[in-house]
Amino acid sequence: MARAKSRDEEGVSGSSVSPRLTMPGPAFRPGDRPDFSEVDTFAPGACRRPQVNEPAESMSELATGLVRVLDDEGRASGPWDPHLDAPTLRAGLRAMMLTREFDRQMMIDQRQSKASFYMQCTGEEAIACAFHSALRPGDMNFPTYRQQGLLVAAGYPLELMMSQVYSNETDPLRGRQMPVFYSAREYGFFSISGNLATQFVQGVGWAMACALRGESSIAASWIGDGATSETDFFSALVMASTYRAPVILNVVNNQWAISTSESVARGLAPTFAARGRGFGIASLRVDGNDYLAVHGAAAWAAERARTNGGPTLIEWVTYRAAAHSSSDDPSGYRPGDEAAAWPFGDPIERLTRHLLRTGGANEADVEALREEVVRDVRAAQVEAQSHGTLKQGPAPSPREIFEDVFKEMPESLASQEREAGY
Amino acid sequence: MARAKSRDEEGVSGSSVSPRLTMPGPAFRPGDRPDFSEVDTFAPGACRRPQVNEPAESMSELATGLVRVLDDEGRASGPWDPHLDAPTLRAGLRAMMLTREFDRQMMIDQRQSKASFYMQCTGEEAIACAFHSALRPGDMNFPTYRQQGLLVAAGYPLELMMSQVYSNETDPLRGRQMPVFYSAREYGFFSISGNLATQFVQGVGWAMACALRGESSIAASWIGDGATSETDFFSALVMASTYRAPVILNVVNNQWAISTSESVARGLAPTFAARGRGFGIASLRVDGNDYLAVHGAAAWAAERARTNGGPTLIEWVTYRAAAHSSSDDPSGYRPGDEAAAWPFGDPIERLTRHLLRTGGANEADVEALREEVVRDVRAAQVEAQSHGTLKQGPAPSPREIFEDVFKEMPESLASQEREAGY
Amino acid sequence: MVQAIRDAHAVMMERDESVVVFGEDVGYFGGVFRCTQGLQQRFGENRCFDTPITESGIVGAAVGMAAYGLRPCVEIQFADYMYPAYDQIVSEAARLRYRSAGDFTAPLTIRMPVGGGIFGGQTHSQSPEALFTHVAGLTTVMPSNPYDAKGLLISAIEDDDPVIFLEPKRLYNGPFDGRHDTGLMPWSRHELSDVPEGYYHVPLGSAAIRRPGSDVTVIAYGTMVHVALAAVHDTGVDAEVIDLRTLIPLDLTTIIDSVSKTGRCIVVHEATLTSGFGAELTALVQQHAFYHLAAPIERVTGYDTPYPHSHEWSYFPGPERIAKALIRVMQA
Amino acid sequence: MVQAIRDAHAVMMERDESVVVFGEDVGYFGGVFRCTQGLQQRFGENRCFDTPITESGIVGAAVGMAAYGLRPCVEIQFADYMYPAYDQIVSEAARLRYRSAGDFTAPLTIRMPVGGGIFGGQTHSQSPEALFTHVAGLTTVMPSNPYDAKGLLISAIEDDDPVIFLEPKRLYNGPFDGRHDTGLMPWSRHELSDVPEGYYHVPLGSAAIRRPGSDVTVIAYGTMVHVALAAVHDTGVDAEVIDLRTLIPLDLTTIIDSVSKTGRCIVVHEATLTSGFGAELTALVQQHAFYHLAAPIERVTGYDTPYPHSHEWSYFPGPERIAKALIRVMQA
Ligand SMILES: Cc1ncc(C[n+]2csc(CCOP(=O)(O)OP(=O)(O)O)c2C)c(N)n1
Ligand SMILES: Cc1ncc(C[n+]2csc(CCOP(=O)(O)OP(=O)(O)O)c2C)c(N)n1
Ligand SMILES: [Mg+2]
Ligand SMILES: [Mg+2]
Repeated sequence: MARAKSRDEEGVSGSSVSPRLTMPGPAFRPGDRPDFSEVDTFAPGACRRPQVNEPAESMSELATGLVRVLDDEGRASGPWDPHLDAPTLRAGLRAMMLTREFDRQMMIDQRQSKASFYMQCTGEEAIACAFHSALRPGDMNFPTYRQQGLLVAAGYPLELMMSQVYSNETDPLRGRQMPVFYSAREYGFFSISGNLATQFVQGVGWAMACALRGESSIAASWIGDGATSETDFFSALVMASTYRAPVILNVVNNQWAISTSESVARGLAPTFAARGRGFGIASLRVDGNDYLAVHGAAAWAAERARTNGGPTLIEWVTYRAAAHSSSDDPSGYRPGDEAAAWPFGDPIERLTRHLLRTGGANEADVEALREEVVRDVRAAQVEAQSHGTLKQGPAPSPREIFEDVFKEMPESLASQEREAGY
Repeated sequence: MARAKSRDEEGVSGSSVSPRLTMPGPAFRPGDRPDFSEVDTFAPGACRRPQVNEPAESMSELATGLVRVLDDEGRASGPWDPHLDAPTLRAGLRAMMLTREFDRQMMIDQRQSKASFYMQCTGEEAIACAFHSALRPGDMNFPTYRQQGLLVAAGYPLELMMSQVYSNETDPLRGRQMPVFYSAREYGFFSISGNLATQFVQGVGWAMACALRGESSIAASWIGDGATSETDFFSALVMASTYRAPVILNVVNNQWAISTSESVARGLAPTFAARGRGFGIASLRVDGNDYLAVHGAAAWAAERARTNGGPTLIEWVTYRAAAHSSSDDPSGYRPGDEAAAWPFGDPIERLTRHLLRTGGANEADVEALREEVVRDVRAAQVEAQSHGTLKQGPAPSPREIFEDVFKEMPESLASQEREAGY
Repeated sequence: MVQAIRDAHAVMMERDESVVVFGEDVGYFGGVFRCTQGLQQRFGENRCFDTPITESGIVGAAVGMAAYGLRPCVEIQFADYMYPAYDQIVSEAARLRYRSAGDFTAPLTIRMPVGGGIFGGQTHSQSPEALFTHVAGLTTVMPSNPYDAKGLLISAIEDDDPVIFLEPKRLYNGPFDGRHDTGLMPWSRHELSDVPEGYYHVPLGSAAIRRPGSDVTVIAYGTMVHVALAAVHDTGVDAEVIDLRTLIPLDLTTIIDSVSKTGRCIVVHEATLTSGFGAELTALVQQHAFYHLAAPIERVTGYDTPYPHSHEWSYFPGPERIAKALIRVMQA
Repeated sequence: MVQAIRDAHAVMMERDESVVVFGEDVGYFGGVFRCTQGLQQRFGENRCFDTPITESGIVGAAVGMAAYGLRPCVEIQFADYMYPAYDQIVSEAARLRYRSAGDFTAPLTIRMPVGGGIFGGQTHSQSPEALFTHVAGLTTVMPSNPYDAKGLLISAIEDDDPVIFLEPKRLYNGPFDGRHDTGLMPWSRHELSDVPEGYYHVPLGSAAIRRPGSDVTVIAYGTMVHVALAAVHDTGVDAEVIDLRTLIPLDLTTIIDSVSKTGRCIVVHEATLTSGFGAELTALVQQHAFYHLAAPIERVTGYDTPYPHSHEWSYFPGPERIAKALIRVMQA
């Protein structure tokens, strides 16, 4: 998305110079003034919405366009507008606000050593929250660490999320996983792995299982821009393409992979959605900061999958507004004001603007929501902390180290447990 | 290439049926009458030949077209005709005939237990032989087991190839490798691995090294249709795309991967060349049974790479006329007469027809060549067999087991060697 | 043994709708070693199918299917080609139950042919069992005969966690005692080739004593069981030969009982020596039977080199090498 | 130790034009652990650069570059993420010289942080050394201090074969004796933090005795060297503590000399027990020093489970567990 420095400067030269390598990088580094005026933002409403059963070949332009519904003033337009009613939109706004407040609070708690680690999704809330609202119970997400919005939108108890983050006594994962590596089968949320991309093909497998069983449930795999370079991204595309699996393949392009700009993973391709083209997979590029566009595109892809139309690859264009994680400090590799300069705005502000403009909510409603999410997070936090935080209060027993390696503990492990004496 | 059964029969259906998996397969199975009349053979001469420095986006139609020069009557036409002179063409014909005769003889020798294994490239000779003729000394191929034509065309001593196949005393690989897993650095032929696809990204690395060093040498990676599903195919595309490496990425689509049809690896994509589109890599689809088209396309891609135009992906369309290997019997999975029905003919016959038609050779010349290659192979065989075959005559010392694991043998290995007592 | 493996598949596909079988050349053709022949014809393309050549895709998809609730049983064409799937095996299948505290599990079976003896060179001969036994969460199995192959494969498919099922390819079509220059013997002349029809199982984690003896314990698995028996026969040493059958979980009791009795021990495998599973067996035996040991435990294994093509029989740890070790240990 | 690793890179990049350095976040940013900081600025983008997140691509390309004649030194961000590259390491880098009979070689260095102690859970804490030591053709190194880190990394880059260079991440910023609840100690207060400027090397394949002693031999490497020393100190046992530094090739002489003298041995590592490198060490010691051994060799290691996040310090084989083993072995 951001202009890839070296690419533009070198072009494809036909001169008789000997080859040299292109070294892609971000448009801006610390010290630069971020200026995204060259970025094509595409007009909201301009992209065609194909029938869900159209063949992928006929819509290849969507892989380099940008599906948008909301403009900067909060007006919705075009065929991708899902025409959600006001209560639904307010629920969506609430989910995004709750996600952001949750992140804010957990980040503070991490800084206070109540958790070992944390990862925010600031600026990317619309993607997970609106996507969730387009799914059905029984569908399964294979997320990365930055889709907490799926859980929040699904109504997963905040205090359980927090307990996981704190690794406390009520941590559903018994202290075994790093913070934010949730698992919640009943909420359509697959166990998160620390190894990038592995989940992407697992989601295809789950979708294949649905289809083999003749069910109309689907799967949704998730990956970041950087992780698309991992081989399991490709395995997923191959398997999905070969068997025409009912899966949505989501690429969240938030412009950064830790310190590395998305241009490094993207290479010579214009977009990540373009990757799908080589596999005959329907591919969309969508404004991920636009709640309505996300819902519209997700609903389209879900219906396509459910009606035997096969996989869809969606690139969600967004910006990672916060640090990569609590261990990261982006000031070493990007301008501090880059998030503010990002031309697609903030998803919460944009949906708020839309609601205010259309009368779906007034200022007071929004203010009430703001207070409500703070209250909810605070209440959950009190509840969760009563069960301990990383270094204080109740904690899962160290015997949990030995459980669940196998369904039944083998004698060799039982003897290690005895020796440990926990 | 061959019509994918299930795909065509199911289409992309928009009905409200619940998802089911597509199970791609070949158009024909044993018992079927192979009929390729539905295959689009494209008119020779019809494809545009872009400038070598054109951006990849502007030539995406070439990934689904088919570059051809020779028609069925041996007439050459169109912009891809490399206009090679008669001696060059005769040398090309000779290389192909020598490769086929070599294969024929080695296959017999394998059946007589002089070798443990063998793999022919029958029907695919034009690809390797013409490709070699478009390279320069210093370029490096990263081949699969089916590019023996590269070595033959390069003039690598036949008796050394045979010694490798026989694992005899003069086997350059000292009995360590299975037959046909040659290595010949001086001839631009990288050591063959048994693990599919690993070489594909190594070739990109070699090309990157050339460019980092400012040399105008290039690399050429090779892979089969089936092996494009392996993850290192993707790693290669990613690395080549990111750094715009001077590499030619060759996909030999011979319609089969052991018993599995190319449609299984290809999935929903129309061609393998289409894979390159998602990476911004120039992608061509070329008639691999057409010596002139192969040379023309290879020369184009090589020049593009040398002049900093970056990578090219080429799908060579051909047919694996023989069994997968000496261990395989294709009658269990495809009609016996499928090769004969294949609409692109035989590369040797096609170039012969061209030479006869254009006066580049007459019947007597061709007959003389035929005798010459038989003589050459026979002479090489006598020479090689004088150094032993798999189970008879001189052989590499079993001490070779312990050499070359490391540059210097560590004490632990030396003690194993001592214990072995060889 | 090929027939026994086919049988096990068929029995389980019949009993349990959730068993699906796939891999490279596994569907229409029935596998390059023919271990899945007939399954697609009998159970249909939805239960047994061909895949693209993508080991990571095969295992990755299988993990997703298994998490969903199916019981995939997949084939890797040769163990030498499992590396692209290794991440999915180690980081995913093996740890899914643990990391999700049982929210998701991975009941899948990954079959692969192992071992040399067919002039397969370095990429068709490997025995990578130690790369699995080091990974917490994996069960690792290697049968030595048709009866066990069927019974263990049924147990593997029924198991609720991932199982690595290693098939010594040299045993597919007959027992093999390491004497490569004598004719092939068919399984029909071997006592353990009598495979009952229908369902039965051999429990995971239990070893079998193939020859009781009192002087030295020989621990082996897969092909090497037969080779060890041949060496014992040649030397006339009264050795007790243990066929592990399952490497993890290990039947330590049978091993330690034996070594406590014999006071001597040899460990045999085809894989390379260093950090092979024999190292673990040696470490365990010396730990648990230290005061019974009259001689150092010897390992007879593949050398620390790739599997060399034409030198195959100079590389293979055949009966002569084992015999020498038996004699050394008895004289120590 | 971070500084020492940077230095080693810089020294070699200065001396040898063919040394190139790349990996994820390695270029502009200098690596998530900052081990390559400043190299891109100093040597330019052609010598030190960022890669896409593709471990197989990184190592695969490095193999091609190394075959060409460069000396790539690449970083895998965490050892836990090496699995996608495992095929390129095992099937390609390790076997290229062998299979081509020296026609092509793979002089590359693959660095990766290993070990726990930073609450990294199961995917930022692993110690997969045994997955390398089992592979013929690989040299495997793990330094325990800045002096060795620099000297060994220089040797690794100069080596003409592939070297796996494992960096205990818990030692990056200071020595660590396993007492996680006491404050961090900086390297500056440790004797082996004195790193000479410029070129020097520590030879591959030679161990160091960190504490001479006569009663029991403790074999360790990486972080566990410090933990072992702390345990020895706590118990007052007169142990000889060996820091292997290089696992393959192994300095067996130093080990056997020591055990022959002490008659007792403990092997310590952070990796899981079963089929860990400790098994190999145990097997070798019992083989070569059998008649000197007065007690079973004990292994003190990580449990056979994934590395559990918040239970890190209940999992880590700390000084108490080693101390108990020391006492057990002395009493045996
Ligand atoms: C296999 C693997 N390699 C490397 C890492 C280290 N790592 C964790 S997150 C990350 C960046 C991922 O970036 P992206 O995919 O864009 O996702 P984002 O963090 O932007 O959401 C890296 C390199 C890993 N977790 N797994
Ligand atoms: C990683 C890996 N998986 C599986 C195999 C087994 N195998 C060898 S050749 C082959 C088929 C390859 O087909 P294709 O790529 O089309 O090449 P072709 O044989 O047609 O030239 C397979 C599956 C292998 N060698 N390596
Ligand atoms: Mg990102
Ligand atoms: Mg093929």
